[in-house]
Amino acid sequence: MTAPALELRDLSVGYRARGAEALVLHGLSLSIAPGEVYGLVGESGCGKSTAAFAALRALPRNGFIRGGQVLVDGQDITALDPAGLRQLRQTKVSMVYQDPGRALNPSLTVARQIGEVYEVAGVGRSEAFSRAQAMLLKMRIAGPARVMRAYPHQLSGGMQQRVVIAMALAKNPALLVLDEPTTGLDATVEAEVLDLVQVLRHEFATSILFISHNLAVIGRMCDRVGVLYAGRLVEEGAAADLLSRPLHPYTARLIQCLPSGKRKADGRLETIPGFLPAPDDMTPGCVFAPRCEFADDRCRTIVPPLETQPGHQVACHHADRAQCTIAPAPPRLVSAPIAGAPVLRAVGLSKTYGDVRAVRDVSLALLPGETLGLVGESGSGKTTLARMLLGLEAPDPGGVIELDGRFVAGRAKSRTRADHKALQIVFQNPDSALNRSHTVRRLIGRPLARMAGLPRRQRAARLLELVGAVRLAERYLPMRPRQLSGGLKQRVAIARAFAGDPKVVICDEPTSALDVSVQAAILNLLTDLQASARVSYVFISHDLGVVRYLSDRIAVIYLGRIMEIGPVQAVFDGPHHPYTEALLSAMPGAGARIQLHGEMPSPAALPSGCVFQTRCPRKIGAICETTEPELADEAHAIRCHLPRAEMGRA
Amino acid sequence: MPHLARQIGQRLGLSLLTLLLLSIVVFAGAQVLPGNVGRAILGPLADPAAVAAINHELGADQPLVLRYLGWIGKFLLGDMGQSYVFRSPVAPFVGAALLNSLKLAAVAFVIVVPLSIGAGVYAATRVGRWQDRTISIAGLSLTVVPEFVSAIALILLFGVWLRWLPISAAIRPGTDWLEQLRRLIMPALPLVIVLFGYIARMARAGTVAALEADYTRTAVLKGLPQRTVIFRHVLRNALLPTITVVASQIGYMIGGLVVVETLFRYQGIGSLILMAARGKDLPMLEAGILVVGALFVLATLAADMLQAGLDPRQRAR
Amino acid sequence: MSERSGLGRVVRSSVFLAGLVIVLFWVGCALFGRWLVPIDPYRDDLLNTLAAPSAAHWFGTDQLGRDVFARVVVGAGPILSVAPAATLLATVAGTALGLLTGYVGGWLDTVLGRLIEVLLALPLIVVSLLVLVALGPSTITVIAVIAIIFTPLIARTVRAAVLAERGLDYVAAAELRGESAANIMFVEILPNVLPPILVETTVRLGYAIFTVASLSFLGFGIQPPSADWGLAISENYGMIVGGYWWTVSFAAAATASLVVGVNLVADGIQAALE
Amino acid sequence: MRRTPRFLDTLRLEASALENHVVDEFLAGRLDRRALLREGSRLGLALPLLGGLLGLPGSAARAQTGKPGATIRIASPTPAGAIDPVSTAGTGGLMMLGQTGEYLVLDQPDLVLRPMLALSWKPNDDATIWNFSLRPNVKFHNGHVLNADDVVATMNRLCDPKIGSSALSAFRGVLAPGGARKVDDLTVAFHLEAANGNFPYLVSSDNYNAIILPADYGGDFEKNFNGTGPFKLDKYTAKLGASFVRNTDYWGPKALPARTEFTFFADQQPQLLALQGDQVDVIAQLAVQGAQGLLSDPDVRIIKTRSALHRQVHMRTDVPKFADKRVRQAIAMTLDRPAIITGLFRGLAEPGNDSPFAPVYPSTDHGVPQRKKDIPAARALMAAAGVPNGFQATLTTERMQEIPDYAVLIQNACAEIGVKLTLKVEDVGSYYGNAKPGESDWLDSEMGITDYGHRGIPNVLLGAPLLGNGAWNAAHFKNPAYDALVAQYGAATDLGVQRGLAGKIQTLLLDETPVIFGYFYNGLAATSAAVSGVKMTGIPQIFLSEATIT
Repeated sequence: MTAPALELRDLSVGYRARGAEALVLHGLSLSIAPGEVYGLVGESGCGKSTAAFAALRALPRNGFIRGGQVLVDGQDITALDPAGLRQLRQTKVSMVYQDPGRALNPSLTVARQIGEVYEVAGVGRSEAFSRAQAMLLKMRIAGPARVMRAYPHQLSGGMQQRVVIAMALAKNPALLVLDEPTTGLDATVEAEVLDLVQVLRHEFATSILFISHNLAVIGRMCDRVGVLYAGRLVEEGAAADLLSRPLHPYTARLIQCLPSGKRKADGRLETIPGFLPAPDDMTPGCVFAPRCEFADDRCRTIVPPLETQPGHQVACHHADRAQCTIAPAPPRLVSAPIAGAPVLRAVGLSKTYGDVRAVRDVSLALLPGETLGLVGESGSGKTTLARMLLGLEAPDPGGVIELDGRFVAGRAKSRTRADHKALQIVFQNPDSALNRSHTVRRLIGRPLARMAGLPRRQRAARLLELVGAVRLAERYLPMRPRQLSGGLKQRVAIARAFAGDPKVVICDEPTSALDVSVQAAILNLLTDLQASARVSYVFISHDLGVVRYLSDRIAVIYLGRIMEIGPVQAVFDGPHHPYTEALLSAMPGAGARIQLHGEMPSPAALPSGCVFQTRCPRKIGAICETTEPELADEAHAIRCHLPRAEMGRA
Repeated sequence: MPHLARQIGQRLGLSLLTLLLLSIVVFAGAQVLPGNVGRAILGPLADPAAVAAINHELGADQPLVLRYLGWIGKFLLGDMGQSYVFRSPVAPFVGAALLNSLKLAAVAFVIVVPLSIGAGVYAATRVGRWQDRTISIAGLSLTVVPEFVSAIALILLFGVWLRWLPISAAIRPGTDWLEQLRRLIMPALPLVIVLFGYIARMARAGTVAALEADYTRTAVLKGLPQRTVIFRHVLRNALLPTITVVASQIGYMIGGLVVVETLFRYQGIGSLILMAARGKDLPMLEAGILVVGALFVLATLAADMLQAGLDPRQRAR
Repeated sequence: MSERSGLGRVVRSSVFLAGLVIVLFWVGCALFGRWLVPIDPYRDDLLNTLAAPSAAHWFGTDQLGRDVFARVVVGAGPILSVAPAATLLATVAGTALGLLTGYVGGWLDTVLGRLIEVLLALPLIVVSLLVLVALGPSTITVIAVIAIIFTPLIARTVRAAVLAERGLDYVAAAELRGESAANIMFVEILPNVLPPILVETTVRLGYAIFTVASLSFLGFGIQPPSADWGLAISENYGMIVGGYWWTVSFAAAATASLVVGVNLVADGIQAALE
Repeated sequence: MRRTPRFLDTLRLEASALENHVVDEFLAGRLDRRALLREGSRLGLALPLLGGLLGLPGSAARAQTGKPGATIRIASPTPAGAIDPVSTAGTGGLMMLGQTGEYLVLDQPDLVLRPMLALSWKPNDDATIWNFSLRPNVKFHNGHVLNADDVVATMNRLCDPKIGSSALSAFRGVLAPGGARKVDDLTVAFHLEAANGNFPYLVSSDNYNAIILPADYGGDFEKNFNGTGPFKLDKYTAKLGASFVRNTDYWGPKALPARTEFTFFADQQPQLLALQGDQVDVIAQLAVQGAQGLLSDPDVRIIKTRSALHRQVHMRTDVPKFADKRVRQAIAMTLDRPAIITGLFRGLAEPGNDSPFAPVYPSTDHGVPQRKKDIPAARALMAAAGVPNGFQATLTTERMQEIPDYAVLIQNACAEIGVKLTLKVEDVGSYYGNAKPGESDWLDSEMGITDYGHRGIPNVLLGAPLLGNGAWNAAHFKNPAYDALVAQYGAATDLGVQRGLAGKIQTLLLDETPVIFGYFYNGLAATSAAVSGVKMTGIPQIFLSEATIT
């Protein structure tokens, strides 16, 4: 019998910070068989990355292994001397982590960085060079010679990650650790990288520890999955089995938090109340007990052991009951768009920075109570469009923005107080959006004072009302943002946006920085607020699932152009614009992936004709290169020369 | 590359603008200095008629704008003008003083740069341990000790008690270079002391950041020997900001050494500027300050270019 | 994560504490030294000049027969009033300027940026000397000169911090509710750039002491009959070769200890805030 | 009773009335030997004759302890500008002038005038015309032979207001352009604007700009140092140093050193280090301040010269605080002058008595009682003046040698009678400013300390700083009685008369006290003990032609 590629035995890992020690992993045991892909999933702060680094003995300086063993290919790496460790790293283990741009040395060429993996194993320099180039070919990189010469910053994120993977696989390792390898990449790129990993794992027969917060990705990639909660493995099993039949209440909840194809009218999303315990929290019993609906006295006093079920291990006293929580939530009342005059109308908005044409001639209208989803990859111009609507960027001359039929100035500075009240935003990153030196009371109170125009006494009452509406406990009022979790911060940001009873709120990826359980709560909240306040949303996201859940209509943007706009159902069901089709195919769990050629062109050098023609898999011919298709003025408009009948459908 | 050339051209243009502005500021600013040049030459007790006569002879009684235009016109043609006080061309004075300053700066530089960068990198590899704390705190403490304090300690130690080194840095023409070097060591040491901590801290901070960077971990996880990791992956990125820091000290190293020059009676450009200001010797003052300014600007430019040369991200931009 | 993070960490740093002890010692000397020293530090004794350290004069006497020990103790005063005053002034002005250039930007930023560059191209000590030659040395002038020279340096730091803050969404949020520029600068941004300002201020204080001492040494700083250390060194350094080492060494050591103390404090704060 | 040499009769036949008067005074016992020498030299009595009169040996004898041919290394102050006899001012520059340039007359440290390029000089009876006979066969370093035209050109250049000469203020009112006239190739007559009994001092080394230059001098002295002196220029490097070599064509005894090397220093301290470190042999000018260690160094020889070097502490007589002379007297009475001389000068100074009449001047009336520290009396004066509790004032001064320390001492002393002084110590340039009322802290400050150099005669010091229309009258002192006395003093040619007037002036100034003259300090130079024969004056000049090293 061969040894497992990786075996963690009762591993406890902690960090030392300013004299205090805190354990992050508590007696973690797992084993990865040769050739197996093992997924480790959990929300942020649960210890996933620590486990990954511990597996390679590459903890940060202040990290330490408190107990247990790490066996790579049967070798206990915690006992290795530096030379042995180096030897092991030269031949047996590799790691790929989240941000490929940072994993690559900015001042060395790709050739040098891949080549040195061979060189350290004793290969000559020219031989190393040709092997590196060959490796890049295996990464499905079209022009390896060019990439070899390039410095990391000259490559796109997807290309960088391929280079990192090439470097990792160059030594043909027994174990490859992938730590959130696609987080931060666009959906289409993410899908391509994941495809690549799928192919390579067979080609190289390497074992993989795949770490992600994304259940869908894990489900797609892995043979077996372990669920980590607060540094403890709470459940482990075959991927398909675990995701379809979770036994631990935490796993079950986590799965239910995802919109997974639902619409807001289909019902609320599940959430997990409470918070992850702090690392130094010494509560006895099950760590999940404080947040578990089934928790009883036994859970609060006795730590549940990891018990083996058929093909499945779970650490729960109530493993049998987790299943029953998976039940369709009841449909609920949501606001429907009110037909008639649009509340917000934009005509011919463009934004040019020097050569860069970030947004080109975008027109759209938003009905009262309607949610317009804005979808596109990074660099498509979604955010610029939102900033123009808000007045944070002045549109190029000719662009018109109307609120309730009134013309509004291009710059926020020149807008009236009524305009400010009517148009608000929830930003992506609450850490950036909330002034960290102000208290919650001030953060919400100040907009109230400025925009609600209420007398002081009523203002206090309105503040409490608003805080209640975003489900924020009053005890948070004197706190500052850094004392709040990400979800709470986003609630404060939402409360702030609603302080002046806005007519339109622009939500710029408001949940992309949040864990799924928190995301669900925020999505629920936004839906509730819309129902009660009759507000319209422009909802920007790259997550199609979330957009589908929340939106009434969807606009797909590519290179500053609206490629397709229409009711959400129509856009998802088709006929699709070829670009939309590719985006949809990149969603986890979608069918056959549609490959796009090359990378998104620079907005400084737009392609002639249809902006998508350089990458379009369904390009008809010369017309695509010469003439840009029109975006017809219809309910479901598609900017494509392709006849509707030939377009793809879901 | 044409992009780079354009960038350098742009930078040079801006630098020239800065220097032009500087020359105007100095010319105008010099007017508030007390006295006038005739008075400075003839002394306080001289007859006003004599003062007026000498001012007239020097042209120092012309309107400011005319004097400036006359001066800048010649300056742009490469003529630094005549010193009012010394009645002879400014260029040799500035040249000699600059040469002296450069020699002193060079000696200090040659000592301090390898020493401080080495110490900073070493401290970074021992981060948090006693070696690191020692280097950091010692460097920090030394950096802020005024030059005249450290210089006095050095004079007492090496010049007076041990008698190892001469206490005067003055170099007579014809002194051989070894003796020159020997005389420059003591004046250079206070500069070394001032700059050591500063550069070492930058080098340390850069190295610590680079050591913690993901790409360093990538290199470590490739199983590269530590030497390779440090020299190939860490230092190259770590020392980029240090280059700028070192360059930013050029102005100080060349022109800011009045204290050291005073202590060791060394005829550098700092004391030349001060002397010119006291004597209202406008051509000398302008030339001195512009030379220091130009050196500073050039050093910054050179540092940026060096940095761009080492950092491919900037090379392309 | 906790509220006590900043201050608590600062106070627990041993480097900071060591620096604080030194600085407080000298502050104590500056405030109460006059009453602590046994001999009037200003009284001359022309028949007892340059006396070596003895029981009567622990650190000896200077060229006017004044007690060096008393003068070293009291000598903390002038520098500890001039340097902090200059630093404070520069901090206030630099912060305002940094907020303006960083937030308002535009031509203001361009013009001020160029002026700052012009100033930076000059050796600062030479500039201050020129100004002092022009205006004549007085405590007020020294404070003003150092404040003026430090202002652009602080402004540059503040500007960089403000530029980073300006890109954050809370500023956009404030603009979206129609806040005035002044409100955004001083109410929204200022509290968030306070930490770097605090660090810069303490670092600058160290340099201010350095500069004041250097100016006094060159004769353009604090004026006689002050017991100021730089002045004392300037008046006496020629005599160390003659064997009158006590007239210089104690003042030099005091200067060194004070600047080191201030910088240890600065370092402690910086380490804690980063 | 002195013997009356027979040859005196012959001499007296040729002598002017003034000269005969000197001889009479000597014979009457009212002049001592030193005073006779001084007076005789002033009036042009030829030294050999004087020597005969006093029974002195010839001047040729030299105290020679070392071998000739040495290289002497001198530390001297850095010249502040171009070396040009016409315009140079300041110690560093004037020391350079004296290395190759020569004067008509040399004012020796004992204030005895000695012929240099002039062999003899004689006034007419009312001292309005002075005839100078020049030394024949004097060659400039460029070979040109000195004649009357050179002297005429030199002097007319110095007194021409259209040329920026440092000497103009000395000649103003005395000699105008055209006043110097050639009589024959070796005789020059100076036609003065007003009678001046002390005129030879004005063309002596005292007036250091008055080195004799060729008539065709083109302002390029710095290139060749073309003079007539015992040394020739070897090399001059501005701001660094200069070297000179023996002039083998010299008209007089050849210089003993083969070579002199000057190194310029901006400050005194490094000079001390250089002397002690044997990097120089001579410090050309020394201040006690900072050099206390040197004074007791057995390896160092201090050369001291009694002089009129002093500091004037002026009090503005036209501002209310100081308008009452009792206040000024009281302030002057707070100073413990002997202690100051001990503390600041290690005894190398003499007390001043609040008038320009330094003890070194022959005309000084030593009968005027010396002012002493007397706090009770000072307090009484303050009370009488109506300010028993004193007042506050600012004492402005320049940063130079011991002056800041002196200021501190005055500050401490004044505090004893309740006068609280704030010090304002400025850069020299800032202090003097434009040297015009309203543009100069020197002339505008209510109280200030100003440095004054040495002069062979007190006339200038009696004039500009104290006369009602004086250009340097920082005290704004206006006293017609004083002005009248000074006029009389200037015109007086007789020492006895001068001394009588001096007594009156001293008494008047002591009473009015517009200016405190606290001390007159010695001019100092230092050499290593091995060096001898270095000569200096209070100006200060340094003469090295007789220097040797053992």
